[in-house]
Order: sequence, then C-alpha cells, then structure tokens
Amino acid sequence: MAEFTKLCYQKGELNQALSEFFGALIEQKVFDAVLLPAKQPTRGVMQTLISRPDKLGAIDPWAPVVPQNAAKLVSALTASPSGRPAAAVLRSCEVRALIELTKLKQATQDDVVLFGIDCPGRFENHDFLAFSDQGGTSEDFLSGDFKGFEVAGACKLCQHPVAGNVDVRLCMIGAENAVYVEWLTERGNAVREKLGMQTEAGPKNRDSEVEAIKKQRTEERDRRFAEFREATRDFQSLQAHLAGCVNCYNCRVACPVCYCKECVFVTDTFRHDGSQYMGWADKRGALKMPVDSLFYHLTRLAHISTLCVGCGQCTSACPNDIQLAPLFCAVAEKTQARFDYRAGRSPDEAQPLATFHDDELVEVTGQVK
Amino acid sequence: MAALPETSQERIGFYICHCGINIAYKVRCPELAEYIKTLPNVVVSRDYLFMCSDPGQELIEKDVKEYGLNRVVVASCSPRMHEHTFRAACARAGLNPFRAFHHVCVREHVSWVTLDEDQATEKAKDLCRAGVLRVQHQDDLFPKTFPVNTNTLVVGGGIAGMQASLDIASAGYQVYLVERQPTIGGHMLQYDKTFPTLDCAACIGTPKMVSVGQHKKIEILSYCEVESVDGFVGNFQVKVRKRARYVNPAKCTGCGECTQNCPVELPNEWDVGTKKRKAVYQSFPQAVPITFVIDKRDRAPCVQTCPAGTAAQGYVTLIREGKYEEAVRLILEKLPLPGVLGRVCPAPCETRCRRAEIDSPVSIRDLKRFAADQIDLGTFALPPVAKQPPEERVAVVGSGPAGISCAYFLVRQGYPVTVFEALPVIGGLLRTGIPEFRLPRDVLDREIEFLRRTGIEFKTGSPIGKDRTVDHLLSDGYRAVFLATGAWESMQLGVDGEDLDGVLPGLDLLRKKALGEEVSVGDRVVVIGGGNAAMDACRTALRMGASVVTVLYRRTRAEMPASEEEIEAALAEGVKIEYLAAPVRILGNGGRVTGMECIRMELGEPDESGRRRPVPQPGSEYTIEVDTVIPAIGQRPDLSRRDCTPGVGFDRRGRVEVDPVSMQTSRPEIFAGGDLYTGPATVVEAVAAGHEAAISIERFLKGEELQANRGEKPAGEDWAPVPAGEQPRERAQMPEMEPKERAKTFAEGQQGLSEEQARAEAARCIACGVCCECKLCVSACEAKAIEHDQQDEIVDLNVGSIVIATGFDAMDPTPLDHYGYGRLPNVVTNLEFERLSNSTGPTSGKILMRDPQDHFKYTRPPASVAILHCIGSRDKNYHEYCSRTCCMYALKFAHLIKDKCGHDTQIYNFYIDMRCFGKGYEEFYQRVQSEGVRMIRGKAVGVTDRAESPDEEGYLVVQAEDSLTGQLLRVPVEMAILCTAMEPRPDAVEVARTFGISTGREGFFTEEHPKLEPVSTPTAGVFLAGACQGPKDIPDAVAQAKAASSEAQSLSTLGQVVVAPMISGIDPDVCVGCQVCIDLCPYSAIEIDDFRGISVVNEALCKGCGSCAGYCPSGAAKIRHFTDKQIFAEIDGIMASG
Amino acid sequence: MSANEPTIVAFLCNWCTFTAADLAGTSRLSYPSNVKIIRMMCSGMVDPKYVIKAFLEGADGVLIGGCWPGDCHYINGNYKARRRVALLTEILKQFGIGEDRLWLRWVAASEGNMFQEVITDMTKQLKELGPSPLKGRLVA
Amino acid sequence: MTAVAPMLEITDAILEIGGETIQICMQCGTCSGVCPWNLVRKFSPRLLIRQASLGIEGYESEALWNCVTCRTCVEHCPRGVDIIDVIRSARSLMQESGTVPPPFRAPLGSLKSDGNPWQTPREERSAWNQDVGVPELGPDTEHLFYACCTHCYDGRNKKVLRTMARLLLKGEVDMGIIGNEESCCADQAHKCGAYSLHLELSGANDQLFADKGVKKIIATSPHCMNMFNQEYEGNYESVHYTQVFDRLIADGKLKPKKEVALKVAYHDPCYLGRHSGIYEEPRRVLWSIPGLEYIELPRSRENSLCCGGGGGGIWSEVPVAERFGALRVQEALEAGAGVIATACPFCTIMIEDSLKALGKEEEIRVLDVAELLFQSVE
Repeated sequence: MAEFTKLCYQKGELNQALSEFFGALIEQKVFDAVLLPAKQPTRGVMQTLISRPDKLGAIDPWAPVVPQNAAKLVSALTASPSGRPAAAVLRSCEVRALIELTKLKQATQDDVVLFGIDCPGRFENHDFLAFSDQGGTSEDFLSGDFKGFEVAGACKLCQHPVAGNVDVRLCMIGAENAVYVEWLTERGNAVREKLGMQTEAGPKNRDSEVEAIKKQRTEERDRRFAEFREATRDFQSLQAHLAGCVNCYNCRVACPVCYCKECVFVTDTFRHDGSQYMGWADKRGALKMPVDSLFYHLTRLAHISTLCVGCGQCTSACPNDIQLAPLFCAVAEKTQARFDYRAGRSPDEAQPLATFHDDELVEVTGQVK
Repeated sequence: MAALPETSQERIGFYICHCGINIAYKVRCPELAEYIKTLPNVVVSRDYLFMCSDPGQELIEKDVKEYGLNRVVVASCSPRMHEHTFRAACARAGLNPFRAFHHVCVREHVSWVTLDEDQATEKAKDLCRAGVLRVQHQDDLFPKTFPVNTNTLVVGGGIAGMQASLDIASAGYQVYLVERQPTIGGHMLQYDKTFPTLDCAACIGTPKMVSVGQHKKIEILSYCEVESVDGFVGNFQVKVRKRARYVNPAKCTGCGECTQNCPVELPNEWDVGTKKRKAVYQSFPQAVPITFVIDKRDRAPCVQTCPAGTAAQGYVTLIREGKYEEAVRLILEKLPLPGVLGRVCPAPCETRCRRAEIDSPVSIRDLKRFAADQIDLGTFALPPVAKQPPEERVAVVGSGPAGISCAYFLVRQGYPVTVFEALPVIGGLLRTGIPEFRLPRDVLDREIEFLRRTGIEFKTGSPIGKDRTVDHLLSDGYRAVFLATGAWESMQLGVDGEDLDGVLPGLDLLRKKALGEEVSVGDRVVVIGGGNAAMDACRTALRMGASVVTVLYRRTRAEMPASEEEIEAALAEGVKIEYLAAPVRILGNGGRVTGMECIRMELGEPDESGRRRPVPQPGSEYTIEVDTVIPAIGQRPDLSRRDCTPGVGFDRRGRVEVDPVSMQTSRPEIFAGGDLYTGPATVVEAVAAGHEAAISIERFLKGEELQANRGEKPAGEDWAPVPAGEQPRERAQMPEMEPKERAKTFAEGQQGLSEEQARAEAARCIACGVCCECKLCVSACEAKAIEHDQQDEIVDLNVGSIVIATGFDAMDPTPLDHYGYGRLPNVVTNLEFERLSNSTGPTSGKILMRDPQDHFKYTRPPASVAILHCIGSRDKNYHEYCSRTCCMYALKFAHLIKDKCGHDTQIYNFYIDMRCFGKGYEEFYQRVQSEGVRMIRGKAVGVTDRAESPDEEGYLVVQAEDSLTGQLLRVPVEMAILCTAMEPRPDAVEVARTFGISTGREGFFTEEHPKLEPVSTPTAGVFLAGACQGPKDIPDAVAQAKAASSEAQSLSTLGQVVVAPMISGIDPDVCVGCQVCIDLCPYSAIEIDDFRGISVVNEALCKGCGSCAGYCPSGAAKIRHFTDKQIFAEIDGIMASG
Repeated sequence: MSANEPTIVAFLCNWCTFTAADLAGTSRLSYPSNVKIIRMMCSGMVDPKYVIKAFLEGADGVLIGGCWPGDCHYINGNYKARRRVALLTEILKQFGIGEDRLWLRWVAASEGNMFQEVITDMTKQLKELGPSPLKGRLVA
Repeated sequence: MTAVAPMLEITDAILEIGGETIQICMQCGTCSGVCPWNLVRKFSPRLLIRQASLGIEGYESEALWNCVTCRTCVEHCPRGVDIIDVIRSARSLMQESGTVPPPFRAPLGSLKSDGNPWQTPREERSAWNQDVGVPELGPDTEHLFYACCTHCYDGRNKKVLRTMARLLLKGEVDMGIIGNEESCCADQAHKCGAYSLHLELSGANDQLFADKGVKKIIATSPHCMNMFNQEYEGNYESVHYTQVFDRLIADGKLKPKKEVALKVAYHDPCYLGRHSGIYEEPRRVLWSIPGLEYIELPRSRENSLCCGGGGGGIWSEVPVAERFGALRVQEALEAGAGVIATACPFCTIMIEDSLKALGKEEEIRVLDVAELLFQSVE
C-alpha cells in the first residue's frame, strides 16, 4: 500500500527541490516548523528548527554530516511538548534512538511527524567541514565523490540504510536525480492529502539496491566485530583499546540513549577522598589516574548496551579518537540477542531491564526445583 | 570542584567478641584487634569475652563517652541475632544507631565454618576491614512508626484457630475468624475421644466452638477463603471471598427440615466418605454456625443447554422421588406447556447429559411427559400471581408457543393479557402444524384450558392485520403488544406445474387436517423436503390412506434437518426416502397432477450454512407417476404482516427486526419473537423467546432499563465427578404401537413411560450440579431462610496482625498399594476409624466392620483388629519426619476397641518405636497394655486377603517381622487401621504466597526460628499456630495458639509499630522521570509526579526491596543504609588484601 | 589470602541465602573460607555496578544468592536479579569473565547444606580456572 | 547367658568396605517382612544387620550366605539402608578370614584361574561365535558386544546367546567382540565378598577396555550391565540387549511378523528391573510379537519375585521346596502361562532347573525374550 511521489530536480538543485517541498508544508500550515539539517550562515551544517518558509533556502538534509544525533534534539523539543505540529527529518539511527527515548518518557511523538531519509553514511564533523570548505556538496557525496574523505566507521557497518517506524520517507537509493517521497502511515498520507500530491509506483530496483547495501555492510560488520572481539578478549586489552581515556565523559553527552540528567560518575559516589586513592595505590603499587575509566565504560555498557542503536556518535565525540563504537556495537549485539531485543525495532517492545517474567532464563542458575 | 567536606573527624570504636570460645577457638581475637587498630580513623580496638552481655554493652557506651566515638563496629555473631542489641547500646550512648553502628558476622560465617585457624583469622580481618570502611559512609536514619490496627485475622477454625481467637478477643480486640469449611471445629471435632485423658472431643471441643460463636469480639466468616493480603505489619488490607451459602444466616434456626426433604445425596466430607449427606447439609449436629449450607456446583449441562433454562436435573430428581406435582410445578416455573413439550421438544439437554460417559443419556423429555401426564391440570394449583393495576393491559398477537409463553409469564406478574388468534383455534403450529399422532388434541386443549384458568383471555377468529391494526390495539388502551404470528407460509418449489390440482403444501395439509376441513390425498404421494414438517406430512399422508408415500430430499441422510426419531418412525411406517433427488417439473393432465420429472443431485462445496450444496447431475432426469405432490421445503412468516404494522422493521424474508436481547422492535411499545423473528425453529426456543419478551414488557411498563443484568446464562464445568463403579443400565424405552399399526391411525404412537420405568430412569441421573434447585427445601423451610439466588461476595477487612492456623491433612494411603486401602473394605484410615467411633458418625459410635458389598453399610464389631503405625511417616520414600501423634492415638484406638467391642477383641499394634513423650502419655500406654493390647515391635509391610493357610481364610493378614523375637509374623485380623502421616494442606504453597511467608522442604510453613521463634514468621505481623507449622498434637497446638495470640496482642496493645527505615528515597534533582522504577516496584509504592515529571516514593508502602535502586542508572533511587558508597566501601575492604 | 587462593565476593539476600549461611554456621557445616559475604536486603537490590566493581578490584568470582522463584520475600526481586546477571554475563564474557566466575544461585532459608555445597563447588571450580585475569595487573 | 562386648572393629571393617549405611538402620524389620526367603524359610536380614552393627557373634552364621541380592528390601527400606552392601561387606570380612561356604569355593577358584566361574578353559570363551560371525571389535566400532560367562559356557544359554547375536546382526547393530581376553565382569565375586578377586577381574577388564577405547557396551546379562555402569572405574554406557531390540523394532530395523501363538508370562530379572529400573523395554518387545498372548504375573515389575540366582545363589544347593524358581513356576502355571520369558542367564538356569525338578517340562518351559523375538522375525 506504500505509495510514492516523485520530486524531480535538475543537477545541483536537490536542496532547491526539497526546500520547495518543505516550504509548501509550512505555508499550508501543515506544520508550524521543520527540524532538519541546514547550512549555517557562517559555516558548516547543523540541525535547524525552521518556522519561516523563507529560511528554507539554506536546508541541506543530505549533507553527509550528523553533528548530533537528532533524537536528543527531538527529545528536548517534545519532553515537555509545545503542542504545536512540527516535522523532523531524521536518519534511521536517529529514529531508532528516538523510539528508545520515547519508551523512557524522554520524548513524545504526538505532534511530531517523522520524515525518515535514506542514509548513505556521514563524515566525522571535522572531515565534513574540510569537505565543504573544498566546495564538496551533498550531490557530490551522493554521487560517490567523497573528495578523499572517509565515511564514519560506525556507518560502514550500519545495517539500517533505510529509516523504519516513520510516517514519510525521503528515498534516494535506487532513484536517478529525483527524490521519491514515500507515504507510509495515516499521518503521512494525511500530509500528502493536504499537499494534494498524487501517488505512483516507487523506483523499481530500490529494494534490491537496499538489500545489496545491507549485505555489503553486514559483511563489513561481521569482519569488524570479529576483529574487535579478537583484539579485546580481556581487561588488559580493553584497557589498551581505551588507552588515552581521561574520563571527560563526552561520549556520554553525545550518546542519544544515555538519558540520565546527571551521570552517577559525576555525583559524589565517585568523588573519592584521599585515603581511598592512597588505599588503591597501596594495593596496586601503581594507580593510573584518573581512576574508574574502565569502571565507567563497563557500567555504561551495562546501562545502555541494550539500547545502543550503533550511531557512532561516541567515537565522533571522543577527543582522544578512542574507537568506542566498535566496542559498544559488538557488545550491544550480544546483550540485545540474549533478550531477543533490538533497540528501536518497535515502539511497544519492553526494554530488557524494565521487565521480567517468572518462567525465563532458567539456564542462568541452572537449578530446577 | 565542590568544597572539600570539612573533615568531620571519624572516630571509630572496634570490638571483636570471643563469644566464649565460639569465635576465639578459631579466630585469634587479640591479633585481629591489633590489626584493626592500624586502620585509619580507628580510635579504640578491643577484644572482649561476651560483647552481647551487659558489661560488654556498657563497655561500648563507656568508650563512646570517653573517646568521643561517633562510629561503632562489632564483630561477633550474625547481625540477625544481635544487631538490635548493639544498636540499642549505641542509642543509649547518644548516637544515631543507624549512622553509628555496623555489625560484622565472624561466627556463623567464619569461626563455625572454617577449620583452619589462620584462614579463619585472615577472613575475619577482611570482613572487619570491610565493616570499618563501610561504617564511615553511613548516615542518620530515623525509623518511622505507624499506628497498628488492633483487629486480628485468624485463618483456620480448628482448635488452634479457635483458641487464638478466644484469647485475643478476651483481651478486648476484634477478631475475624476465616474458615474454609461451613463450620469451625477442625479435625479435633471429627475425633471421638482424645488422648491421654480420654476426654470426648465433643465435650471439650464444642464449648470452645460455642464460646467462639457467641463471643462479641469474634466475627466468624465460615465457608470463606482469604483471596489477597496487602499492606504491612499493623496495616494489612485483606480481601475475603464469602462463598454463597444459599441460606440466610439471620433466618436459619438449624432445624434440619430442609435436609430431610432434600432428594440429592452424596458422601459427607466431614465423615471422610463413611456416611452420606444431602445437598443442603450441616457438617455435623454441633456445627457452629448452625446455618445450613447448600452444596451447589455449576448448573448441570442439561440445565445449561435448555434454551428455556428449565431445571431439568431438578424435575428428574423429583420424579425419582415420586413427587410429580412438585416436578410439574418446577417445570411450570420456566415453561407453560409441560405435556406438549414432553412430546415434541427435540431435547438438546439429552445431547450433553454426562450419564453418557457411563452408558447413555437420561431420557429427560420422556420423563417430563411422564410427569405432565400424572397430574390433572384442571385442578392443579395455579402458580402464585402478583397483583398489578388493571389498566396495564398487554396484547399478544398469535397464540403459538411464543405468544402463549409471553402471555403466561405476563399474567403471572399480574398483567391482564389478551391473546388475539386469527384462526378459530388456539395453539398456532402446535395445533395446525404438528399432527395428532405426535401431539394429541386433548393434551393441548388441557394445557390451554389451564392457561385460560390463569387469567389469559384468548380471542379466536380475530386477526390483527389490515383491517384491525396494531395501532388500533394501542388506541384501544393496550399499553404494549407482542407480535408472535410465527412462520407458517410454505415456501414455493418454484417449478412449473406447481399450481396444478393435487399439489398441496405440507403445512396446508396438516392445517386442514387439524381444523377438520375437507382434504384428501391420492394413492401415490410424494413429499418434497427433509425437515420435521416433511416427516409429519408424509406420515399424515399414510394415515389418510395413501398406499405409496415417497420423500424426495436433495441431499443425503446425514444432512436431513429432521430429528433422528422422526426419520426412524417414518421409515418404520413404510415411507420411502429418495436421497439426492429434486423436482424439475410437475406433470399434469387436465389440471390434475399425474407425475413428476425429477433429477439426480450430487453434493458440491458447503454453502454458508455449512451443509454441502446439492448440484444437479446433467442428464440424470427421470419421471415418476404420482397423484399428490406435497412440498415441505420450509416456511416463512406471511409477508402481509409487514404492511399492517407500520414503523416496525422487517427483513426481505419477512422476519421482524428486533433487539436480540430485549426482543423490542423499532417501536418501543411493540415487541416480537418466536418464528416471526427467527424463522422456523423449535418449540422450546419459541417458549424461551416468549419468556424474554415478557421480562422486557414488564420492565418497559415499569419504565425500567431493558438491557441491563438480564442474568447471564448459567455456565462453567465445576460438576460432581462421574461416580466410579456405577453399574451401566440402558435407557428406558417407551412402549410403542407397532409401526404398521400406528400408520393407520391418528392415535398417539408412543404410550409414555410406566411409573416404575420412569422412577428407575430418573434414578440414573448422576446429579452433576449436586443441588438440583428442585426447591423442596424452600417449601420445607418455615423460616423462609433459603435463597437460591445468593452470589459470592468479597469482604474487605483491615487488620493489624494475622494468625495462620490452617491445620493439616491425613495422608491418603491409596498409593501404598501393598496395604490394600481402597481395595479391601475393612482396611480403614485413622480418620475413618475416628468417624466410626464418633457418635455423630455413620454407626452412631459403634465400631463395626464395613459391608463388603455396600460401602456405606456396616455389619458387626470386629473380633480382631490390627493397628499399623508409621504408614507414610518415618519413610524416605514418602515423609521422612515422624508425625508425633500416631503412637498415642493408636493406643487410644486400641482402648476404644476394647471398650466398645468387648475385652476379648484381639488387638495388635505394629510399631517401630513407641513415642509417648507427653504428660500422662506413658501412663496411658501402660494402662492400654494392661487391657491386653498386644504390642508388636516391627513395621507392618503389607495387608493381604490372600490366605496362605486354612485359618487365614476370610481374614485380612498383616505381615511383619517381630524384631524382638526375629520371627516373621502373619497375623489374621478382621479390620486393619492405618495410622497415616500428617501432611501439609495440598494448597500450602499458594496460601504461603498469599500471606508472604514460605514453606520448608516438607511443605509446612516456615517459622522465624525453629527453637526460639516457633510461632512468628520472617514476615512481621504474620504468626503461625498448630499443625500447619509442623505435625503436633492438641496440647502443643493449643499452646502455640496461645503464644500466637500473645504475639498479636503485643502488637495491638503497643498500638504502634516501628518500621525499619531502610526504605527507598528518590533524589528529585537527579531523577529524569523515566518511570522504569514504577514498573519494577512490586508494591506499586512509587508514583509519577506529573507536575515535576519525576518519580516519588510512598514511604508507607515501600518495604526496601531495592528493585528500583538496582536498576536506576543515575543512582537517583537509593535504599537508605545500602547506598553505592557503602557497598563500594565494603568491596574495597574485602579486596584490600587481594 | 595467599596468592593462588581465589576470593569470592558474595552478595546474599538477607531473607534466604544469608539465613541459609547462618544455618550452615549453626549446623557447623564447614566450607572453604574464600567466600566473603556482603548482606543485601534482596538479590534484586544488587546493582550491576557492584559486580563490576568487585571484578575490577580483583575478585576471582562473584556469587549472588537469592530466594527460589516464587519464594522471594519481596514477591519478584529474584526475577530482576536473574535478568541483570544474564546481561552482565554477556558483557563480561567478552572480556574474559565468563559464566563460571559470575554465579547466581537460589538457596532457600532452610537449605544450609545447599549453601555449603554451592561455596565448595564454586571454590573448586575457581581453583581449576585459576586466578582472575586481573590478578596482580589491576586496572582502574 | 554370658554377656558379650560389642566388637566395633568388625563394624568399622564393614563400614570400610562399603556398608556405611548400616549406621542409620532403625531396626524396623521391613527388610525381613518383605524378604522372599521368608516365603520358604526363616531368615532375618534385620538380625544380621543388628549383629553386624554391634560386631556381635551371629552375623557370620550360615544365614549370611542366603542373600541373593534381589534388592526387594532396599526398595522398601524406610531409612534407605543399602542392605546388599552391608551383607557384601560382611561376606568380604569372612572371605579375608578364609571361611567360604563349600559350594562357592570351586567357582571362585575357577574365576581366579580361568576368568570365568564355570571351570572351563578361557580359550573356549568365544567358541559360541563360530557360526554366528560377530566381527572383531575395531578401533571405531560403536559398541562392544560383551557376552556373560554364563552365556559363553553354559549349554542352554549358549543357544540363547547365538539367537541374540544373530538378531542384533540382523538389526545392523555396529558391534564387535574382544573374545578370549575378556574376563568375568566379577559380579558374583563382588557380591560374594571376594573383594580382592573382584578388583583383579574388573581391573583387567578396565585395562582391556581402555586399550580398545571401549565406550558403549551391549551386555547380555543385567548383572554385567549393572557392574559396568555402577562398580567399574572407567565410565561406560552399558545397555541391555532388550533395550537394543526395543529401539531396533521402533526404528523398523527388526520387523516381528510371524505369529507366535504362545501364552507368555514375563519374569522381571531383579538386576534388570529393581537394580536398573528397566521394565518397559522387554515388555514392549514381547507386545510387538503378533499372536503372543501376554500375561502379567501378580508379582511383577518392582514386586517381582527373584529366581534365586543372584549373589552366588546359582552355586548354592537349595531343596526344591525352598527354591524361588519353583514358586515362580507355580505362579506362572496358576496364571495360565505356557512360557516363562526372561532376559537373564541366571534366571533361565534357576527357573529351568526348578521346572525340571517339579517335572513340569510338558506344561511350561522357559524362553529368553531373544528366542521369542527370533521366532517372529526370521
């Protein structure tokens, strides 16, 4: 029943076509505002909440950069909702993170219509700035001209090029200089009716191309996970992998599903007094400072590995370029599999630690009455 | 960085206790004290012989003052033993006990379990170091006190429950005593005598029961069960299910008239199956409360399936008792035409009769007919009639079964009813559709005459239709109209030649015959159709002289809608049936029928009714000569009905549209039902529809809501078990005229059951619903105390303490098949013997042997008895524990037998060890031995009736080795008593879960401490008493009851309870409102504060389980006294040496 | 504790396993001294952080003792503990701490002998396994 | 009556060899009550245990050698005392002091010299296999087919062995035999208290099996199966041939087709039933034979009456009137059986001897489950 609408555009006028599309949405009062990536007046591209149509000229949704996982922004926008209708253009990892935050009551989707967009991956923030400084455009990126830069590590092994659980989807994969708008849910179709857009069949070989991308990325993922798991098989190798961590906790700030207002590691529980440090030094002989780096990462694994959507923001945020994404994604694959749970797969699947059943996991104790 | 906390000087006092030698013999205490002294902030470190002694505690208080200590750590026994002692000491020294004190266990967890001294000392050091580090992170806590509700709930009305209730109530506190049986008393009141004093159980037990029954402060909730318990010590909210007793306690005087008249008998649980009781019963004469109770399971399957809901099991039972008038009166409660339905009803009830599991269903319809035929409706007392104002007149259009039924139920409510019938005769299809040989005219007239007597005004020859419409009736002053004009218009065949002379629709034939109009059939007759109408038509044609009658049916026998009996009867009378054949054209000559062209059919795919659609086979046409063609392929309401009742909707098939529940049409004052609504259906469905319409019309006239609580149809499958060992007996067959004979006459073919046939057939009923609602008890009860429509209800109680005294069960020895229980009638259990010996038992106290032929008959006293101890007790394969009471009651049995059966009775007790440990017990043992009872020291291994020598013939032979002589004995006796083990109740685990306590390995409830806290449980406020905590005799049970009552009283007297402060708290600044803790909390003690978007703990409900703290990633939720810093400190302490 | 003696940090639920440990004591059932007991009100109160902290401080094994399913004094604390242990096992397994070092066992209050059995088995298994991978090379 | 002092050294010796459960006996007499010997003579195992537990004279009486280890007492003992172990240990004590009842001496001697109790040279052990053709055990053969000495040497049982082997080969069972190097499984030595002899024999077999890498064993006698599963050092998976038959029939490898119109009563051998808990498989094999009318004896399954052959019973001379085999024949005749089927070489010998002694050869005979199945499958 999925129907498409084709938005053709001349070469170089992708963003132009999209701004007309979104402009119509605001003018016809379908939404009061749209949250999507846009070029900043000064430099670079950031997610922007645009409520005046004339400002839409600067939008660049397919800019190969995700400065922050937009789930955090939609959460901020809707935790105590404005009540005014809005739209948000999100990649698949952002939608999946938003679903987990909604389960944790940190966001509501009542008055936000989700526009998923196909995601061919993104650069790290500093790479993107260099790419755009050299004149690189979204269309260059989409056509494969990366100007020598590399897509972020996490994106290379991401299995979700297409965003699920959205109302409308902007499709690029399988289309030639056209964007296909796919109308999925009632809310999505209501928007279509308001715009009076006709529907037609989607791009023919889209599904096969999506599968091809998924297959290629899965192989990459399995290879990367095997390599990571081989490399970090004990605490020492984990310590080596995390060498350089200074407990700045920036990866927690960037992580969309790390939802605490105040992380326990910054509370006085971990503000140790002198005698404790001296005690640990006595015991070990030599005590790395700052302490609790491994403790922090292992605890964060315990807290969010079942919610991790593999968006790679932790690696991007780390000032010391520690490869956190492979660590969190590899462990997340195992912990989520143990509870047959996939982060972001469905809005009504209870999170593993938020529920329990009496006749499950008998093998944990291996005891039968 | 936040300002460094001002270094509040930690001043710790450490004390290692020798505990005499219990700790010191493995842990080198001085060395430990020395080591701890070296730790930071430790000001005092001592070892002392007995820290828990007064001097030990004073030592702490003195040091606190002298050295200004603000922390105290004691290493000694388990904190579950003396934590509160040392906290009290710290409190006396002016410190907040929760901030200051931490207890380290170095006895149970170290010295007592570690063999090597060095390892024990090392381990003690680690644990003490952990304690010293932990205590520094503890903060002030203030225990909360809550008011205590002074009511007490006692569960179980046995001797323990009664005694506890009496003691608590006599202290002035209110007691609610919940007992699952209809009476309190428990097992003790089943016994005859009690050991060792040989007091008769009733003599010492009934006074307790009576005083409990009369005590102002004890409310007995008998025949009730506790459903749920919430809250905490001092503040329990209990929900109790009061099962419907169907007898009003306020009115019942316990006279027993009802039980005399109750026809339903079954084994009495109180007498463990040695004696029978009635469906309405009292467990035993001295029952408290005296109120009788009716054992009513789900309605029997026959009652559930009858569309009119007649009490089938009821009137069948009444017929068995020969009470035919009562049977008819019971039938008349639900349907007005007993004789008619006794003949023509298709009896759906018989399809679900569970007697079929033994042999074949009970023939319920024939019994209904039998009952109706026995009484003279002319003089039969009219059912009671309520009085209504005259102007509330109701008109009924159509005198078929639906109309009659509606009129009947309205007139019983006192409404004046006029039935308008177009035809000159009353009865609708009963009169014109069912031939005389199935429903004789006099039976129908008799029953209509009876209805006339009840006050219904019948107006024949007054059709309501075009000229006199329904609106005329309304304007004539009728307040409501019930349309029941049925569906008697025959459906057309739709083939040409149908209008030829000699084509006579089935119903027209039957109607004309019934009204005596001129009608005749030719020699060769063909009836088309497969329903009951077709059967009636072809059998009528036979009787009108036709020589060849053939039925054409387009499907096969399996799909024929007519009932089996009708088809069999027709075939027997010579009717031929041609299956898979259908008419194509009726051939005529000069306007007269001469023949018919037919075609063969075959069955295709099923149509929407599920029956396979017949498809004509091309080229299979054939013709037959025939004089008369009688189509009988279905009926429908006459279409003229539609235009003469404006405003009422009809569907295209001419059926009226009504609300299925209230039978109301689109016009509020017009109702409709019966075939007019459903199309052709059975008579009993029409009667049921009439009854429903009557209910709606009465509510409509009273302006009441029509839809609400119309009493849902009885359902459920909780029935009495199909009795084992019931002899199969075939169904009663009514005498019938010879088929060839009856084919010539319109007289009734079936002559009805004889009386003795009927009563024997009625006796085959196995009383599935137990109480059959025959209402004999209602009429027998002068106090009018019986209320058959009572419902279960839930009672809410608020109590402060709970005493559980649910008692025990005696083990069923059937699985130990080598003792022959169940197979050999005179091998009895201890409880069965108690009932034999009890004066209210089956033999009024005489000890008699059981009659091998009849389980409930008893013959003569036994000349020799064997009493077998330890059956199921002290046995690894069953119960390892000793049941403590068997030796003593075995001796009691021996004495009773000697006393009641004569001193020459030979008695052998087979024992392993005689356990006569109580006061006066050994003396009783000696006395019984002096009476000549033979004690054989050897466990009996089996009881057999296979004799191995002549003098064993006819005896029960008990085999055992007498270990004192080493001789194998085979002792022939006439009766063997098995002293079976005392077992926990089968539902002990569920009961434990309901009250938040646990069961031990053997299944009895677990007390707080086997030696020192026998009656309290780890769950504060819940206490135990009696055998539910473990096998024990009456003196111990009573002692425990008194102990439990004092525990409950101490709570109530104190009036308040201190609740440990270790409960959860959520830091409002850190909580982000993810609400996961709310889902995890087992006591729903956390709510969301929508305004601030954070979770808040309800401190009254929180029990400090830590589920929330265990999840909360940010640490917002913390359990006081178990914070992260404290646990981390303990871990650091333990691992410091690692 | 001498070098090659394993250390077990045991978080025991106060109502069941802690009471069973007391009972083992009063019944004088001896078992290896490697286990060090920390008293928790319920196995559902054991925060995953405590288990990670214990292993980081060099514990060779961590035992969590709870009531049998259905017997929990707080109705269902043990079910939550079972899920947290399942999660922790999947994480720690990747870094060399397998199911054989992190035990969750149900021990009822009346099962003193079962407690002795669990400690004896765990100590034996940990000895066979050898010291914790972090022994002598503690990280922070 | 001169007083005696308890000689606890005797009790300690018994505890040492394996009778430790003697200490929890409460002298309730159940063992005596259920012991089948009391059907024919006076015998109180309770008294034996009492005397042994205090080391008082009497336990070494001739009665000690009655016990045929049929396990009825152990099944019913409320305290779970392993009475067989106690009696076996007491017998070992007697063996060490050289007192052994005369009928046991020759078999024990033969066991020592020829590794079988039948005083027949070791070389004839696998003579039965001449025309049967069971292959040699290879390195990767799945099962060792271990023939019990009684099957190898006793004439009647040799026929049963051949029939059984042929059926197994027909069912394509992957098995092989070692042959003459095998020694007796040492069950009789073990139960008669010849403890050192038992260690010697079972040690030799353990070594032999270890060399050949034996894991799974098909035993032809429940006694051997019981020893391999419970007493041997090496841990083996030993099954009884009736279990293999049951599986082969279920898998359709053996198809019982031909009618065997016989009235057959099945006798549960103690070591197959009570000792090993195998009751259903032999019955299923019999029920699968068309035309066979199966009769369940009154004393069957857990309550089966012993044939009297275990624990050295096969060597001792017991008057006909006191032989359990005779009682069993009586019981089978009363039940109207024409054939007593069993699955143990000792039962075959004991019941057949009693049958002949009672002169009932015409009315009733003994057939092994294998022989009955063979008639239906061929």
